[in-house]
Amino acid sequence: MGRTKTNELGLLAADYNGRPSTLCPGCGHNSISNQIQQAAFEYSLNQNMVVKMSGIGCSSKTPAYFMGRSHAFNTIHGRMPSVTTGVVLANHHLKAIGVSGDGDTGNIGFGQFKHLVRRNVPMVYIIENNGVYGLTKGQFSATADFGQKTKYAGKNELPAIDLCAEALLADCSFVARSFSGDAKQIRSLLRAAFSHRGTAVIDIISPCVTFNDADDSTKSYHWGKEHREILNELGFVQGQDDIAVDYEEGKSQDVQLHDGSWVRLKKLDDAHDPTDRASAFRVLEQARKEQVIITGLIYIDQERSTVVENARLTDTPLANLTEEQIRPSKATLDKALAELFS
Amino acid sequence: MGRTKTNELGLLAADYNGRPSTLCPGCGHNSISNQIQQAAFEYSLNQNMVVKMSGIGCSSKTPAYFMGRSHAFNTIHGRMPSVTTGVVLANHHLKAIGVSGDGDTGNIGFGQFKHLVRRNVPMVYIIENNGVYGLTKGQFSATADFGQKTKYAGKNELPAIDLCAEALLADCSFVARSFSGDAKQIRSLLRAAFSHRGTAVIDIISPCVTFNDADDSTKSYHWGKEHREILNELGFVQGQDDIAVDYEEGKSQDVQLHDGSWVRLKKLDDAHDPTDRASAFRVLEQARKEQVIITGLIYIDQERSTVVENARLTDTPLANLTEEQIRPSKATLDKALAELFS
Amino acid sequence: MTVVDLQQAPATQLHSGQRIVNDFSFVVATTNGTGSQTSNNTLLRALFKMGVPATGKNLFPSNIYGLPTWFYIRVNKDNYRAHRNKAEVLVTYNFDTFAEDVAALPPGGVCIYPMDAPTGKKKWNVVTPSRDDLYYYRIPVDELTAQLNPAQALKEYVANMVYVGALAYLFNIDMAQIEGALSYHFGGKAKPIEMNFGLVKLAYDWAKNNLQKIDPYWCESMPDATFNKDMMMIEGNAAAALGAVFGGVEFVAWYPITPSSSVAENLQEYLASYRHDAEGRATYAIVQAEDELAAIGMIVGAGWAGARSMTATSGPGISLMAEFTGLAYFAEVPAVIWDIQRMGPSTGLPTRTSQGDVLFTHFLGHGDTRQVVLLPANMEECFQFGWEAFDFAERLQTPVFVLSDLELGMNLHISSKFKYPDRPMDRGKVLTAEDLQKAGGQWARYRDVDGDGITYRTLPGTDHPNAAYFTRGTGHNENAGYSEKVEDWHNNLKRLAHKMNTAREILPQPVVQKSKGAKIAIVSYGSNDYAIKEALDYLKARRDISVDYLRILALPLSPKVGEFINGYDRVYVVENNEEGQMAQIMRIDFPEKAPDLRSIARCNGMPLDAEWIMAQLLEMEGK
Amino acid sequence: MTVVDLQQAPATQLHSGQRIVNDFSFVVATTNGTGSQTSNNTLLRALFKMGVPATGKNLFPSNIYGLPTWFYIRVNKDNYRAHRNKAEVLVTYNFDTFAEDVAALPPGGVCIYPMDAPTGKKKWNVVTPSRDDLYYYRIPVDELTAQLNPAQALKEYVANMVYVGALAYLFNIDMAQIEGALSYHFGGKAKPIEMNFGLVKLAYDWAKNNLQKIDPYWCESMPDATFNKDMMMIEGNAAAALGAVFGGVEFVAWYPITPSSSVAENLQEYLASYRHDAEGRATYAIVQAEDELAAIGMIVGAGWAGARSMTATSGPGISLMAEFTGLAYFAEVPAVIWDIQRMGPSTGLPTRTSQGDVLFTHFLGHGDTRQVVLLPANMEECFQFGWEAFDFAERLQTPVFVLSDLELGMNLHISSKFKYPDRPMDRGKVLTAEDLQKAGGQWARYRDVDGDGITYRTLPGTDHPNAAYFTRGTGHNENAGYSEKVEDWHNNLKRLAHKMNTAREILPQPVVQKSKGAKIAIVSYGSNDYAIKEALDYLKARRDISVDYLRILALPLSPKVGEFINGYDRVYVVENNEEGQMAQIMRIDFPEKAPDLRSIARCNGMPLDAEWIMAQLLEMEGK
Ligand SMILES: Cc1ncc(C[n+]2csc(CCOP(=O)(O)OP(=O)(O)O)c2C)c(N)n1
Ligand SMILES: Cc1ncc(C[n+]2csc(CCOP(=O)(O)OP(=O)(O)O)c2C)c(N)n1
Ligand code: SF4
Ligand code: SF4
Ligand SMILES: [Mg+2]
Ligand SMILES: [Mg+2]
Repeated sequence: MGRTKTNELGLLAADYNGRPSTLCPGCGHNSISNQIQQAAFEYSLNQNMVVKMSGIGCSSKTPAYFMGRSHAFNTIHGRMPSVTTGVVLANHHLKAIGVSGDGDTGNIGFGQFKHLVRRNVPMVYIIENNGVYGLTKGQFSATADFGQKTKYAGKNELPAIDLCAEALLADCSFVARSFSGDAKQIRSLLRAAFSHRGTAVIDIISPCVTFNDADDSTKSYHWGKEHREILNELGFVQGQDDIAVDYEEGKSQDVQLHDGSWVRLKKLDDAHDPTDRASAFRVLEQARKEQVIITGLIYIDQERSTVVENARLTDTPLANLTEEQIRPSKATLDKALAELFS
Repeated sequence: MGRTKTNELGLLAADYNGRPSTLCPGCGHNSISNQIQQAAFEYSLNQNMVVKMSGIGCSSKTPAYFMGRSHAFNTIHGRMPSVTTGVVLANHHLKAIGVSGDGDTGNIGFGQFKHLVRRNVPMVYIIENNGVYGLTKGQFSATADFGQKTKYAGKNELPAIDLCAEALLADCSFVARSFSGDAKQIRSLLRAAFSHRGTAVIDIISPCVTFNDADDSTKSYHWGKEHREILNELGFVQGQDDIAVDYEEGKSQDVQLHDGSWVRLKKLDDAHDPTDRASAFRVLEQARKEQVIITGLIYIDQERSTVVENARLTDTPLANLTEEQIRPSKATLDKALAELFS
Repeated sequence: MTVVDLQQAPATQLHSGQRIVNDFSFVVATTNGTGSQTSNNTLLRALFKMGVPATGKNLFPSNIYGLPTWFYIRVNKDNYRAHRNKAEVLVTYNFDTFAEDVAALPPGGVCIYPMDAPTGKKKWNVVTPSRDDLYYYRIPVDELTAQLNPAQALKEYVANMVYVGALAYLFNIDMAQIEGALSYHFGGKAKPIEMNFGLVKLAYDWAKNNLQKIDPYWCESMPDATFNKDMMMIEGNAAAALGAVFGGVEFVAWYPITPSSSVAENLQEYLASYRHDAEGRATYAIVQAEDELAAIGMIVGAGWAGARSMTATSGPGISLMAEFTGLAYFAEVPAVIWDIQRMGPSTGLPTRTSQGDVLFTHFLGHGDTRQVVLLPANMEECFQFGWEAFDFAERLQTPVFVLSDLELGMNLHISSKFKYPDRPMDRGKVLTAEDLQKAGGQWARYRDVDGDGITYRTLPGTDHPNAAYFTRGTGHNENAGYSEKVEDWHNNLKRLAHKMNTAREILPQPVVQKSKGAKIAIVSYGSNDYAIKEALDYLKARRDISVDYLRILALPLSPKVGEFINGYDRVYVVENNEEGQMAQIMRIDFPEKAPDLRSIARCNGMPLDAEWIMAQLLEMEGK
Repeated sequence: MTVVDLQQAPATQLHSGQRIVNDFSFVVATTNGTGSQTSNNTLLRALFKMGVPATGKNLFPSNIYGLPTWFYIRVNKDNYRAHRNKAEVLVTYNFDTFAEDVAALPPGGVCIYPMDAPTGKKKWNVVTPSRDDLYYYRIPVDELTAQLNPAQALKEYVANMVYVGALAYLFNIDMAQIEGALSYHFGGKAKPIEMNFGLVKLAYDWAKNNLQKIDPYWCESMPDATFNKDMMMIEGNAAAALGAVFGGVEFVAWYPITPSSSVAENLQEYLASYRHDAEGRATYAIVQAEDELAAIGMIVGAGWAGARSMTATSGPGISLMAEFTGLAYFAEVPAVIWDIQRMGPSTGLPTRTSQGDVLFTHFLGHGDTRQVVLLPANMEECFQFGWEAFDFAERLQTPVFVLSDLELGMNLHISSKFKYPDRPMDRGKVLTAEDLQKAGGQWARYRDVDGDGITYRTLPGTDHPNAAYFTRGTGHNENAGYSEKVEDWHNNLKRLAHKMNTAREILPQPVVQKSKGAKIAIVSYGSNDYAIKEALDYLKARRDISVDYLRILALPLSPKVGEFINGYDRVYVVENNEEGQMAQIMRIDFPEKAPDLRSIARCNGMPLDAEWIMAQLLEMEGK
């Protein structure tokens, strides 16, 4: 793609840049930032209508490093979910992109994460999963492998939390996993996620080169390259058009997204149907047993209503309502008072 | 059982009583309190070695109403798990019985609950699950049914959390469900749980007669009676003896517990093997779909090491160590200082 | 002992024969969950409609059913509306507290109790009250209730109407007003009105036929008094909710906790009634969060995005919100937090009132966080701060705490009709796309352009390429960029301090009541107001001591507070907490005058009362 | 510009020729993650071994790699060990901060920088420093490093040894001591010692051959001085951990947060070394919790069960612990919480020091909660409070906060050898089964038997049928039963207040330094100590002003503080926060003296320094 190519909004890819990263060179998070801005460019995301949300951690810093023209809120540790819920209800025209870490989401923020997913808050929820706390220098997080050893943190005695399975159990409507080394897959998942109706959780294995990149860690570049299984390849067709059926039966599957876009899934794992929750649990459980990283779209449900829909909001974002719209009249006050005992 | 019968400790059932309950007459929680003290009596639990732990809620008040000779800690809302973790590590000879509510565990305490289970903290964790916040007068909790309506709280727009499935996904080593109306099952599950190695989660549907007992609520007495499916019947054999094999093949299964006791499971659902995690997920998912309450022992694993074992503790409880055992000598200090730069 | 019914006349005449009219208190002792609230509020409303200033106070336990509950009704012809810690007339259905309740009556007091078994327990037959300096009346609660033959489930509930009827007869409470109150309560539905009023009448008639009025206490309609004219009755939490609705609240997140839940529940109802667009769609959203950390997080998010956002909680929730409100203070995000105070520390007493969170809330957040606090004293201010809090939060771009308490929040109070907001909303300094356009896209989020410490913000969704900024709880420069620079930090914190000084001027100013020649003064705030005014009257009337009075409405303190206290030899800071928290804040802010500040503080679950305040002050004055 | 190497001699001689020996500061500017810490600590240790009082101060960014970092080393022959906000000698490898670092040097300062590319970026060739009032030295970092041919991964790391060698030559730092320091650092492992020291030597030799010493700054061994005799070097967080180990800590729960993590990490190491039974099994447990709410919950549980329990955290963690510490205060559960303070509000600056949590922590918890706080000032007190905190917590049955800060916690300081605890552990009032037996099973958990406000407890697991009690955060009577009674609440809170007064006497008492005829005094606490003592010396020496000094060691304040301040016309409360928090607490506790308390406070991320303190005081004294 040429440097001068513009998207539908007439913007260059560079217009989606943020500030220079201050992460370690080679950090998986940096590749993800790049893919986010690239996907946003390709999707022609209107940056004015994007909010970048995060908690605290190396991962949570990254919103500073992409899409500098979007508002961002770097909140507190583990609490990005609640803040984003408020933002999205205050202005449901915004597209929220949340970036969190495995510690931020799986440890301190676990409760908020599960409840956000349960509410189906419309947003893209990216977890940059490295199995450690990068920013505080390498302690194990809840996604660290059982029995894993690192130079810094010793041996991990606890089973790993699988954030995709957790999301799924909380009725998540879009569950995906990827690997920071797979730029293309991340971009296609992101584009689909941008068009998704509710919460799109993308758990991206993102090696911490400083604290957790030994070959025997399932969060290392090595492991990601060697033990990755790709479930499906995503083609994303933006816009409302119907797409022609031209796939080999059973090898491909089309899913229409809420805004009318389509995802065409080329199945690499024949048996898995990403619209079937039980199948999703099955592939995750299998991957767990075999210690492989399955990547791709694990589950999608375009039916579940979102927290915004459940709120039956007026069209105009709440934040943009005028005084007339939100302060009832004097007559209304009189009516309310008349209903009191007097 | 006569009123004057004594157990192995020479105690009467009445010796396991607590203070009079101040809950609503008919509250499911009251029956559970009764079964706890009854099971403790039958098991000959030494009350001096029991700690009763709870959070905040009608359910969390109940430790005052049973086993008055045991220490109790009525902590803060949703945080019983962390406090219990500390208690058990401070004195691993204690038997911890935790009582919580669905709000206490599934809402505010969800993160702590999952992490406690993940650590496999040895304790019995009872959830008195009524789908509402009893003590604050009837708001929906996270286990309320999707689409449910109550007089007080209106309609619930969110899917229900299944605390057994959540425990299971967090690698819980003992997962059971019961119904407060089934005294016998509760007692047998409790006795098995008392002998279990790690965290034993027992989710007991316990109707709130004041706020959530309409017939169409899955947390009502009516529903519990009409839509309950019993997975298995538990026989509990206390003590280290081997038990004779006398069951019809496939109809019964024996599981030896960590302290040498046995559980004999008479299977009512032929297909379910409670030592198989996948099977456990399957029955839960099925029950979810069919909106039935499956009860019995859903999953058991006697292998997973506990937080106490992982800590490789000395035999004497930490809390009972003497000054000599915990304050190293002057010579040790000199040694430590010598290793500093000087 | 003296039991008075037709079978038994009083042994002695205990009073001079003088009638005591509209100047005493009732206390009704029941158990909770039995529906006695309906009866109590009916009495209260009836008295109110008779033109009698009447104040209700519900003392209820922290459980759902079956524990002791007391309801006080003070009637006072002079319009003193503070709770008194005493009652002359006891009605009791609660056998368990009978002894202590009787013991608490003053000599010459009245005790009314069942002669049979209102709660199905046949205990009352064996009662023999121990004091012979009281008037007793016994009523056949069960028998009368049975005559109406209510459904079993309703029996306990309607039995409470028996005492309404008995009191109406004995104390001359207007039956028409009782019927009116019941009609209001049941929303005009004929059947329950009929059933309940039927029982009231039955009891009234029974009392008329069987009881001989021997005590001196009487209620009387005050048709000429204006106290209750154009007044209404409302609970503080409903007033707060209504105020918020007229303040244009757009987003509510909350987690249930006594005594704050009814703020959110009233919001839910009022919003559903008054806040929809033409198609019936909501101009608000309300979320029951999974806990207080999430509730505050959500409103901080919504406030940041530009919606008027609020939550309501109580002590434990305030503790849990510390980290988030620190973020909101430092990142300068508007949000409104109602704290309906209950007794702490810790879980404390969830159903008892206090003013125990003042200091903690003002300092809520590690580091040098300072929070804005509003302190409503009555229904009118609950309503007013209900809407104004949003103006202050958006103007100052900071969290605004409104510290009400259980006393205000969960009791039905007499109030004047609320005034419609007298000024347009203040949405604060928000730059729109057009503003940015005009400025050539030049702006800095944390630059103090106007010299008031308050800077400009943009909302997400603003359609201008320079609109965005990066919000953070970490150190930042004027452009909201991360900075560890000494000067950036310094400038930012100095500006925040300056903003707080601006707040001292913007926020509601203290209310002052002066008399001639006063050498000493009282400073107080919130729900103590009625009791203090009463105490001041007594001090003047009984001891001829003039005391001036300043009521604080907001933190940080207005400079006017400092000016005021400088004018007196001694200043008594009166409050309902253990440590004298406002006195402590005043010592911090006005060190020069600290030696002359005296704390009058108590925290035992009960609102402060005039007699106690007066006694304390006299003692400390050495009088 | 003046670049000094063999090619270029200084344009002017900038100094009088007078040597400035052991009385100046170095600052090393690098980027983090490059391993310069090893070099810096090596220099610091070498100076220490030369007998020169040397103080290190690491100023690092809140990220992992590549951002500006400064390391200050102050050498001071008079043993002033406070950080100075100035350095005369700059070594820089950081191109990005070059301009500002050079600008910060005083006239006559020294600037040492690479002549090639230490970080692989060929930038330094183009540098042209702008000031001509400095001495410059350029060193071929890359070239020298290349000679040792280190593995690529190690290159950046070892390149830092080049400046060690250059400084050693230029400022006369003992090479043998440098080798010793490296040997210590690498635990005696030959290979890395050889590699690193090899490079130091290479650089030393190159400097010797190529640079001409022209600046006036010199280090000199002080063989006769006793300052560093019997001293050692340690970080405050290690001292705290070691103290806790000798305090018999049994349970640790923590959640990582800068700058507190190394408390737990040091505990982990020390416990693993020193705390096992004969079979090698642990006499402690340590849990990395899922967050601070869980960490504090766990230690409250363990403390309740009778184990000596602690956690360590920083500001945001303190905010999150509010609800739990309120419970522990009210239910009277011992627990020790170390707060290694960093800059707030909110996330603030995680790698900058402050004393910003004093007030918030003292009041932590809604309602009328009051917490015990210890305030260590140096390594010795970090160790001592490390063990004593448990004694206080168990004696008082309450949480004990120890407020250290980043300055103490994460810098290597000179310290005397720690003293072994001089008294047996105080496990507080715990009734055993035998005690209960003797008492016939009669006891009440919250009865004040001894009149000190401290009551007796039993531990779970006590083998007596009456041992149990019910612990709760709700209102309770002496028997720990739930109670909503006015008197129970009142008595309990009064007793708690009384207990806090007992604490004022039990806790470490203030340290006082008096001089003759002083009319004014300073009150301070914690890590300001060195700077204050230095300032006091200057005030006396330069301006002949005598100032007395009291250092607070604990909250609630000892009555001795009140007695002390009464003796002065004006008292300056010096602290490292924005609002003057200790001054505020003192105004609360000593209102009579409030008018004479003046706050000297600053919070910009840097520790307070003597010059600044002196200047502030002089200004406020109008001098
Ligand atoms: C309340 C609170 N506790 C602790 C911290 C310290 N902290 C900062 S980042 C972090 C962990 C981040 O780990 P993760 O989310 O996995 O992000 P990563 O750095 O690995 O990308 C912690 C514990 C904090 N900022 N706030
Ligand atoms: C921090 C905090 N928030 C809110 C409350 C108020 N509160 C008390 S009990 C309760 C809910 C209890 O529900 P559940 O756990 O389901 O117990 P149940 O009463 O239904 O048995 C709440 C929200 C509290 N005590 N503490
Ligand atoms: S420490 Fe790890 S996670 Fe953080 S920036 Fe470096 S490589 Fe990335
Ligand atoms: S309110 Fe519900 S949960 Fe609480 S005691 Fe009554 S019936 Fe039980
Ligand atoms: Mg991580
Ligand atoms: Mg419940």
